[in-house]
Amino acid sequence: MNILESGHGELIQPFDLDEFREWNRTQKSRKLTDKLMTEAEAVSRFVYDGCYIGTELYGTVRCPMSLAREVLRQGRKDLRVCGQGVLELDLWLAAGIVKKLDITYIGLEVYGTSSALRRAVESGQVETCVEWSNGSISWRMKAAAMGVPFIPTRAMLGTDMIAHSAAKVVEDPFTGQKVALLPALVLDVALIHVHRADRFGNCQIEGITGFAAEMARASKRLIVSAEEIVPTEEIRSYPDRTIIPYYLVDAVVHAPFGSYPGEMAYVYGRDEEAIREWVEMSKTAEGAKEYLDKYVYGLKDHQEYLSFIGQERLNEMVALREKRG
Amino acid sequence: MNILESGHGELIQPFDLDEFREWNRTQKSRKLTDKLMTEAEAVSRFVYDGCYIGTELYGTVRCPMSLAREVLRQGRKDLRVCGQGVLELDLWLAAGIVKKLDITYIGLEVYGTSSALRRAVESGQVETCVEWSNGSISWRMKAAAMGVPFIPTRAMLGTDMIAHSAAKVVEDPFTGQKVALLPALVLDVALIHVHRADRFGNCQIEGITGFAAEMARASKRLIVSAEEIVPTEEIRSYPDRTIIPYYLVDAVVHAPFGSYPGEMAYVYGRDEEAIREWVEMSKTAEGAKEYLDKYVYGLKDHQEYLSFIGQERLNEMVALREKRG
Amino acid sequence: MTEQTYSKTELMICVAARLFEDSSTCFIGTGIPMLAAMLAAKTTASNLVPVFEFGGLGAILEELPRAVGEARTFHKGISASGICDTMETAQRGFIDYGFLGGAQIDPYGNLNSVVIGEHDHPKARLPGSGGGNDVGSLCWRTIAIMQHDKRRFVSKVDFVTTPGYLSGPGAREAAGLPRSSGPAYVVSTLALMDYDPGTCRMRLKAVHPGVSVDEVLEATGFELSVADDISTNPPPSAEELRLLREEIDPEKLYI
Amino acid sequence: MTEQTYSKTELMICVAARLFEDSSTCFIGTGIPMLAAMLAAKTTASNLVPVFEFGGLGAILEELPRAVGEARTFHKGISASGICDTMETAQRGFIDYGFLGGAQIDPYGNLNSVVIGEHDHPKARLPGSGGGNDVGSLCWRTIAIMQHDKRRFVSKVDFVTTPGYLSGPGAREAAGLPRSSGPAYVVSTLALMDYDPGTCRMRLKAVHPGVSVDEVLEATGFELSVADDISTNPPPSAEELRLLREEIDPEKLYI
Repeated sequence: MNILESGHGELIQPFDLDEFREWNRTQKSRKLTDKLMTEAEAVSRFVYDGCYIGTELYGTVRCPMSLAREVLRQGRKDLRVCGQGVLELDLWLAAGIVKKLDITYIGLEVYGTSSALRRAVESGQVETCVEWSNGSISWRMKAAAMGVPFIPTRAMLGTDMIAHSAAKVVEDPFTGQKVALLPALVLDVALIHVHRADRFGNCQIEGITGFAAEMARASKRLIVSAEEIVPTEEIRSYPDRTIIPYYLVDAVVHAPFGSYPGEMAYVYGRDEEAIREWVEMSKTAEGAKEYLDKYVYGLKDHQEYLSFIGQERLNEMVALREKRG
Repeated sequence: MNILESGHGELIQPFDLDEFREWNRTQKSRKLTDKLMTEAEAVSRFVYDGCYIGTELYGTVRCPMSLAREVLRQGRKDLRVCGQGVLELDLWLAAGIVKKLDITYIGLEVYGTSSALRRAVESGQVETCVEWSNGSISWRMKAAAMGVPFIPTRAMLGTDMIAHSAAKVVEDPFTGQKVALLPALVLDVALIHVHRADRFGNCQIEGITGFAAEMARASKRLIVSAEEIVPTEEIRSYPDRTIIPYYLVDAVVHAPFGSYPGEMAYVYGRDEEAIREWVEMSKTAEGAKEYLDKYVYGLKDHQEYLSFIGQERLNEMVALREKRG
Repeated sequence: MTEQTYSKTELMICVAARLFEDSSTCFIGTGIPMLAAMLAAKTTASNLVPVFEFGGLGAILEELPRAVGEARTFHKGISASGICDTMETAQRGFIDYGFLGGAQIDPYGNLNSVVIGEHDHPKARLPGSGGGNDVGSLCWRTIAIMQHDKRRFVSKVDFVTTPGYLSGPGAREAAGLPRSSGPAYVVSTLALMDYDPGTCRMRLKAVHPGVSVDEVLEATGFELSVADDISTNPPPSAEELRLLREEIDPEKLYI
Repeated sequence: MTEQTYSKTELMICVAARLFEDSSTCFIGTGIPMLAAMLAAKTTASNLVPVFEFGGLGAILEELPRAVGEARTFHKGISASGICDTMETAQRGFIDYGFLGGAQIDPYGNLNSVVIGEHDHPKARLPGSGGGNDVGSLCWRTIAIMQHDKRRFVSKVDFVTTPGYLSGPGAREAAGLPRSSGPAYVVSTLALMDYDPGTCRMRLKAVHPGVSVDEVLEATGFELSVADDISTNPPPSAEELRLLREEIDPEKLYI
């Protein structure tokens, strides 16, 4: 099982599984303790300058937007960030707080490429872009979630992705098949928004689960925001719906409309007009700054943000929600 | 990434991922076709002499007992079988239809070791026992389910398990950590019992899911039995509850009390007395034969089996079921 | 019957929609593929099984999804799981077609969506692979949808993000990519291309109505062979246009 | 207060139960560990988090589970997932203790549950590893529960199914097993043993009431050192016995 090729992209978050085990043994309590706190408390306690951070799912879908805005408000910087992003990572890039990227996709989907990404990377403000596919980055988290150093895949092979990643190509010792090995990704901090959680951090999600299960298990610190805080009895009645058990969670934030202007399946739809506002304003650095001042820095917390948006507009989004059967 | 150690256990089900892909492309229809059939039809169409077969979960918990009995009735033989078993594999071993085992655990749990296993292995009737842990065999299915040739683990290391398995020990090329590589396991046939399915094979399970998701995805043929057949609209109202999508499924069998004398979470409890009857009778080859004649060969199908058990007894088991909240 | 006018985009959607095989599983990305899939589902491929990256499979497409994770991607769906399950389903050989885009494509169907220029000092930073590399690696066949001009149809892409046939026959297998997989078609604003099975190079198969073969060759930055049986794509039918305008994209997000 | 009589099994359960640390995650196998966990949860470890192999975590143990997958293992539980999730949770370092059994144990705590005799021509075929190897490999500390006699406490097990300290200090780490993990205790029908941190060999820590040190040494097939602070395990209290007999195993499956 010789190494046939090694990517020369930086492994911007090196890992040590025994150290991760030790962390999980000593830093993650098995006690059911009340972890309910505000965005401000959670971010101030667990997000730090230079940390390796990730968000799930992404900007227009079940994304922890209230936490993403709080990270900006508290002036965190030099972040090393993984993954795909629409809106949330765009805001961070526009604000200049991202130093390194394990990038898969940052763009505006329907509305095309991201001007904020272009400015941040082309100016050299983002120092490094290491390339992965959406599948690969998820599998890297899955490897960490499984407690193993790597996962093989048949993606990435034969392309320039391998060279600009930190993957390695080897021959499978069982069949001789060439496969790419993806190194485990252990995040310092993860931000995940869910439908409901109890005060201890037990979480349920409706609809697609993206990579919430994997990211929650691959992170040293996990801040969960939830549309609704429920009694633990509700969790215990449906233990088969728990996607994130409490012992993985460090902070629980009650954030109704936490994914706005994105959507939350079965709760509210996305605000197309609000998304377009960012698309337009982010085309220039000045416009992006103006947007950030208006929607982030100028508002002291999520409560004030929601008041600024207004209940009427939020109600319109509720009317647009997906309905069961 | 040199191979440090290679198990000399037989890889009793060699695999080729491209061949598995080709199978999944050509032999598994994407059409929503009615797959509802009886145990007899399903077993006669998809289970064959010498096939590599597995069951999920296990004899006393959500196990496809009506299918396991039908495999016996149809006289299938020389089976190569994986995994853990209580009752179901015990019946097969007692009947002498198992030729090779990827064994993890075969025993009677509370009631101790399995006499049927001892007789079958010590007499040489079972030709080969390749050793795996419960975790390892599940990860082997998970590898196949992921479409990759192997999965690493930190289990199995340092013990005689490696030598008597088909695993390999290598050095992780990222950290130098020693890990065991578990080869993917692609089953010829899998039998899984679920709470509900539609006619096309979309399945939901309540409570723990054991290794149903992994096994369903790791098998060339999948026979599902279900307590209840539901309209597809119910599936489509809760797509987030689908654990096995229809395209993985070849046959859907309506089998109320399909797990009896084992339990089905939230539907019925297990029949302790019925389990004890097997424990006692299986202590001798003669007793086991008598049991098989009485409960398997002497009854023509699952319907007749249930009549023989009697509604009253089944109702008692329903009363014992786990209840939500 | 009078002839209707239509846009290049509408035509491209119709040509792409007609490529969907009924009762096949199709990995659908954001944008044109979503419109094409909806049109196909309402016309020639009513049993199409749409698959979306973050977990939606078998949705009934009543309203146009605008993102690969939104609830419309699992509306009345068969299953709503996660990205690992979806990508592994593709890796196991269960996804028949994948729809792709990119900033550049080369004669072997390799796509670039990472950078224009040098990777570490790019002239233009593009969004990145997203699911593109996974789709191009793991689905059985891929269909690329592209604007047709010399800047996009190039002899060598600046960065191979998504594998086409790489350097030609046998190259995918040699790299470890799944056997018998690879690009099937390119639908552009000018024409429909397939690949020569002998050389794995792109080949002009059918021009759009009103477009000449020379126009296509002129807009292509590499030598494009021409199929013997080259034809002209039928224009959008009245019904196709009605569906697109009234049912699929009434808000005119794309058309 | 009159002294109550109790069985060897009841005593073993009580001694094991007292080892449970409150607010720890414990991987519980079938049998005695289930009774011990329930007793601990009702006495000194009310915040114990039981983990069962096939997916149950954090159950409230109101009725004795008889199998590691039955509904009682996730009754009012925190989560009900699957075996991969459980084993991976252990592999990530989230499971503090694991309870184990076996047919043979050696001085380093290695356990055999595969065969007596030669693997390919066994004198006795045992059930196999089950989750045993995973628990012994991946949990932080393990506690073995054993009948105490010379056939079971042997200098060399016929087959190393579940790793203890393997051949001694450093051997687990050298084999690739997780750092700082390994056996903590053995609870037998005669005594409680721990391991000498210097040699990783089993050491007699406390005898059961009415059992002499010599009796234990005599029943052990290898040289067993004796801890300096050797003590006697307190007998089951009246409350422990009441809980065991009335609440935990009223059907007398085990006691």
